[in-house]
Amino acid sequence: MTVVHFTTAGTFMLSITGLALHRTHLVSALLCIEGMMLALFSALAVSYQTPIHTNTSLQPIIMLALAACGAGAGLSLLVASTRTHASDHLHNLSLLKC
Amino acid sequence: MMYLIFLFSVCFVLGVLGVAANPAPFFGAVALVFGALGCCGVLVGLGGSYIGIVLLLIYLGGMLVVVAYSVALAAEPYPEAWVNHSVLMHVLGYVLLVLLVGWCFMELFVESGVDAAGFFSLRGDFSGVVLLFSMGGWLLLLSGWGLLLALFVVLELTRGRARGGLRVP
Amino acid sequence: MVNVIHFVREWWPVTLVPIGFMVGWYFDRKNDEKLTTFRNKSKLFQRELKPGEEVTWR
Amino acid sequence: MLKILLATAMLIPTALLIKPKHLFTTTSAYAMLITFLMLKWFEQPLNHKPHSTNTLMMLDNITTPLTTMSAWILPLMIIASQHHLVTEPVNRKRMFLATCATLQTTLIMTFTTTDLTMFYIMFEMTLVPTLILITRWGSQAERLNAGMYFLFYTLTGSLPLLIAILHLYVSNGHTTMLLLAMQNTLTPNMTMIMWLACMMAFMVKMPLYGLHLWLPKAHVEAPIAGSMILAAVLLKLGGYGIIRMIPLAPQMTQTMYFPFIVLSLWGMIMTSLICLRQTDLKSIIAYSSVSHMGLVIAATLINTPWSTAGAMILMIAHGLTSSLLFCLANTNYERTHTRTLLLTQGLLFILPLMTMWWLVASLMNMALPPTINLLGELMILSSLFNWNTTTIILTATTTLITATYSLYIFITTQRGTPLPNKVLTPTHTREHLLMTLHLVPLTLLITNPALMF
Amino acid sequence: MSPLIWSLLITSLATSTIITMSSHHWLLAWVGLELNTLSILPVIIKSHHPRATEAATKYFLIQAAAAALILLASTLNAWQTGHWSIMHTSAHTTTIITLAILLKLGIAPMHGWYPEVLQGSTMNTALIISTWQKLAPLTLLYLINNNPPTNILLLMGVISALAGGWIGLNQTQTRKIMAFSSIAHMGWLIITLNLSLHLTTTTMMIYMITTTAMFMSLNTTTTKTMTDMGMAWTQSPPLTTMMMITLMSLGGLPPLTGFTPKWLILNNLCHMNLLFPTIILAMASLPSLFFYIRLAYFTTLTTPPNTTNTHHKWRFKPPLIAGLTPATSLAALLLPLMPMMIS
Amino acid sequence: MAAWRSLAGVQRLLGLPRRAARAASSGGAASSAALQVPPRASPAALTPAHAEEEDEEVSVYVKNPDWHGFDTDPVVDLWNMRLVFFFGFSITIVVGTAFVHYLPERGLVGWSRREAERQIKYREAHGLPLLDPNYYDPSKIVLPPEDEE
Repeated sequence: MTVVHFTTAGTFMLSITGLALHRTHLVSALLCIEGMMLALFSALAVSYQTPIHTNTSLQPIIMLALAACGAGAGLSLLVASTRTHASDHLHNLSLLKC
Repeated sequence: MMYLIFLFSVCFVLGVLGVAANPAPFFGAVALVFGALGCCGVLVGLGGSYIGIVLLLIYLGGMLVVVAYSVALAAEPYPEAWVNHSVLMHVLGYVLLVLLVGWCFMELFVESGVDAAGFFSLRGDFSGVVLLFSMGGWLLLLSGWGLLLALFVVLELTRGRARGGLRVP
Repeated sequence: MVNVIHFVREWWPVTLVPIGFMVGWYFDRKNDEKLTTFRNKSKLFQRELKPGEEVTWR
Repeated sequence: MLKILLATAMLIPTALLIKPKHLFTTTSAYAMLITFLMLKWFEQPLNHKPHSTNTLMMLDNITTPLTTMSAWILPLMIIASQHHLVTEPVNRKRMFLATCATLQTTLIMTFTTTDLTMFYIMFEMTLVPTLILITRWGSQAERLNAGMYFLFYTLTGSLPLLIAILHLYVSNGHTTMLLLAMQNTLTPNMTMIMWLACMMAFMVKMPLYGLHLWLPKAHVEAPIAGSMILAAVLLKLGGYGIIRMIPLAPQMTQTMYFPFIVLSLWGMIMTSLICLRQTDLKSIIAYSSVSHMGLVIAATLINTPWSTAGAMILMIAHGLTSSLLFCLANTNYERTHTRTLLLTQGLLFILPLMTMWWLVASLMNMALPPTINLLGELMILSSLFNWNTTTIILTATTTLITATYSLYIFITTQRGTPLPNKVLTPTHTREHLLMTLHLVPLTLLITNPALMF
Repeated sequence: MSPLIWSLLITSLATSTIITMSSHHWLLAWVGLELNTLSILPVIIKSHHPRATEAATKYFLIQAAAAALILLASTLNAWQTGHWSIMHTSAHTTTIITLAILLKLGIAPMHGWYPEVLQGSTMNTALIISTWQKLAPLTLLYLINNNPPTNILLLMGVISALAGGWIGLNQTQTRKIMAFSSIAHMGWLIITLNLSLHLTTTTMMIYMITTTAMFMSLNTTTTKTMTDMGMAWTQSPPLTTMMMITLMSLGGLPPLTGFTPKWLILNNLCHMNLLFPTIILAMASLPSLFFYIRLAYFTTLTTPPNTTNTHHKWRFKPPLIAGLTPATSLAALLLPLMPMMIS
Repeated sequence: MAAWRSLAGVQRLLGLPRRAARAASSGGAASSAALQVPPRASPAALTPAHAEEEDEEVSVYVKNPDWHGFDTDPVVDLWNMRLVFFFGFSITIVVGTAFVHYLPERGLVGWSRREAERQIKYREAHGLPLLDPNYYDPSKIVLPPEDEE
């Protein structure tokens, strides 16, 4: 466990806890997911910096591409739900509660 | 250099912590950019300057524009910053959590040194894109497919001629 | 001719139960034959085979 | 074996495909013919106990009478339901007959199978058509509740049975009843829990007193066909199951049966007393079923030759008698549209011939001397007496109360003054035929009770 | 939605699952999962109704978080073991990945999103979510099965079977009922991961068959609530009869198809001498059966002239889906073919 | 008295004379007694309440005084009754009882008696004990060796 490992895993855990615990804005949730992606990116990017893993060096690029896709989809969902629910507050998303 | 990397790591963690503490989205976006900067710094410090700049470009240049636009959609009259009461509690809690976990693993840090990877780093970060274009043809296709799909998905999701509309809360 | 067709169309479901009975009979017969094939395997009920008689379960 | 089974199964497409004009005629005639063919099963070549076996099924002295009785109940169900199905569209009639035929097929398979797993599957499979009968063709809104009770009591009781059967399968590699009864290696390993798991399904089905709450509801809410088959055959599944399961664990039974026998004997008195203060005709008959079944439970649990024979006789006798009583109650119900005893007084003056059937049925139910009901009760009573002398107090009291409530049914329905605002239609040939077809086997069996065990 | 985009999405939906299934590299599996999520989103949100938007948002958040968790765990695994192969994961990472996959599948303690998403989407989309979308995560569970966290799987399976039954009891919307039924079935399913993978395949196939039959019937009769169910017979009486039988099959009443997985799973659990989970699982099937039977009451058992409490409503003639007949008959009559399925 | 009045209303609805209706309500005699059906009473005599109330069940008798309770169609009704009687009584009960009664050796009663007498004679003649726990002679049973499959 090096500092870098601690940093990446810790940031991921912080983000996912933030996603799980605090739910006011949908944007905040999406930002938390972005934070998770950021942590994953740094984890992937760090892991290929050692000489044993050079052939995995294209992973962070692919991940970043897909994370961008996900982020785009999330933000468009934000727009869509802002349209239908008039704000992006997560507690507005309660039409389907049991 | 090691201290710089450590400093950047702290910056990274603090940035994400700022996001996770869930302030107003405006500040959250700022914190995310802060974290991305930190992450970029770490990567550069470890020798991956190319990948770091890609990250920074994408997050700062590409995504932040979109995020800022979307955040503007959801802007509040009285945004909560980190100094606000509720958010501050979360910030403190998370800081305590990080410190606690860090303290628990402190011995590990000491044992394995500050950073094992940095000394042996090669400038391998160019090879990622090169590999993607030269050998990972299928992966390139897959990522391209994914991006195209994401385009259509975004178009489909934000469709809606007359339904709803942008309203101020 | 028309009467026959009409008769058949009206009454054919009546034959279903006898058909079921016949099919059941056939299967019962088959099953009995299968089970009695192995009777000579039993030490209690077996009999001496006649000269040149094959065992039944082969 | 398959002859009868496939013929019965073919009743389902027959009922679905035949012209509406011939619907009831054909199905009831074929059902009777199948019963006739089934009488062949009473012949035991070479006196082999499980005879006419195939790889999955067998017949023996316990199976044959019960199966024949259930086959005989099917045409009677059809005849009994003809009146209340008159107003239904043809497709519903077809569905009704198909459901009854399905039930009959599964019942035959349940009674004749040798494999415990298949027995379980078929035991559960009888639930679905019965549930459909109760909830689809019952008349009150409470029938849905009754169906739930019926289904969930039985399922909750029988899921442990499934696990026990699977456990037996795991430890033995097979679940054939005859082989399991021979393998004594199993019995010391059987724990109390296993015994309970094996027996509880049948205790619920019988029903044992305390687990009987589903039964009056189901009987009261079911249509006449459902009541008939429930009382006549489905309760006997419980007795059959106990008789089959006991050889798997004879030693454990000797220590475990006390609470159950006590409960069943006490339950006989309790349910008989409940009968005396019911206001609902079908409910009385249902509770009387519980009472009689208590006797059967006690007899099957002590498991002596006499008691088992007595249980078999009583099951057959009670099957036909209670079915007859339900039919009689239904004839009243179809005329007066009420089951309340107070509102159906004085039928003697309106339907005099029915009074005769009521009298005979009540006498059968209270076990008048020459009937097989008496024979079964006597055999059970004497074997119980042999088991423990003090049981005579309980059983004799029950016999007394049984006689009382049988007469109570008879008197409240037949005597008294008829309520003035009732307009009753005369009885039909169909109804008399129905009663006769119940009574003739009952009387004929007096001459040859050895058929039943 | 333009048919071109629609076909693109559906193709992507199919291919992404296949990518996940056929990959042996964690990143590729993650890419497949992510593409899968992306391509189902417009399908869910197609009507742009507020409920659809909400369902899509919830689905996206959960799936993205779970996929990211899977990727994190695999990265940790790569740090520990030095390779990215799916087949070889260490114990801790397997646990994290399993939990993430269970979140994706909607197993009980993490099931909250599942009924809501199903409720917000159309009937066909709900069918896709509850059948096809389960395949990719399940394949990952298959692949990491050399070192499964047995206790977690068993515990969550039992909890899921219990919770699916109990919470489903007070639902009135058919899609939510189907969601809870799906949760309960998933509980049975992941228990089999400890026992044998063939059994898992059988269970999954039968689950898919019965669920497909049920959703197709519900779709044909446009039955959204239990009250609608009461009037479904006006459209096609045989269909409602088949629905009743399908419901009983879902509940696992013996002669029908749904009994097969129950029987085999209980048998396997007995083999493992896990008597306690066996009993709990067997009993957990009862509450689910209760609401199936209640639905079955509404289908055919209370049709007029019996007492009903439903209102007539105007409907068009139902388009009969071609797959409906085989699906319902398979959902009813597969039990005798069981020896062929498990061998 | 109200009862009689309502009953009389139904009789008018039935189209039966008073005596015939009473006979009809007493069961089997109904069919013969109700044969002489007079033409239906004029509808004016009916109270509408009664007409709605008991319409369905009663009208069968109006159409078919010979009703056996099986079906509303007279032909089907008759044939249903005949077939059910034939299969129920003639086949199942009569032939079935005869069949069961003449079942050969049910329970092997006769055989066991004959066998017992024969055994006793044989044993007395040979001076053997009358009861022997072994039915077969144990030495005559050759069991297969253990290792055979």
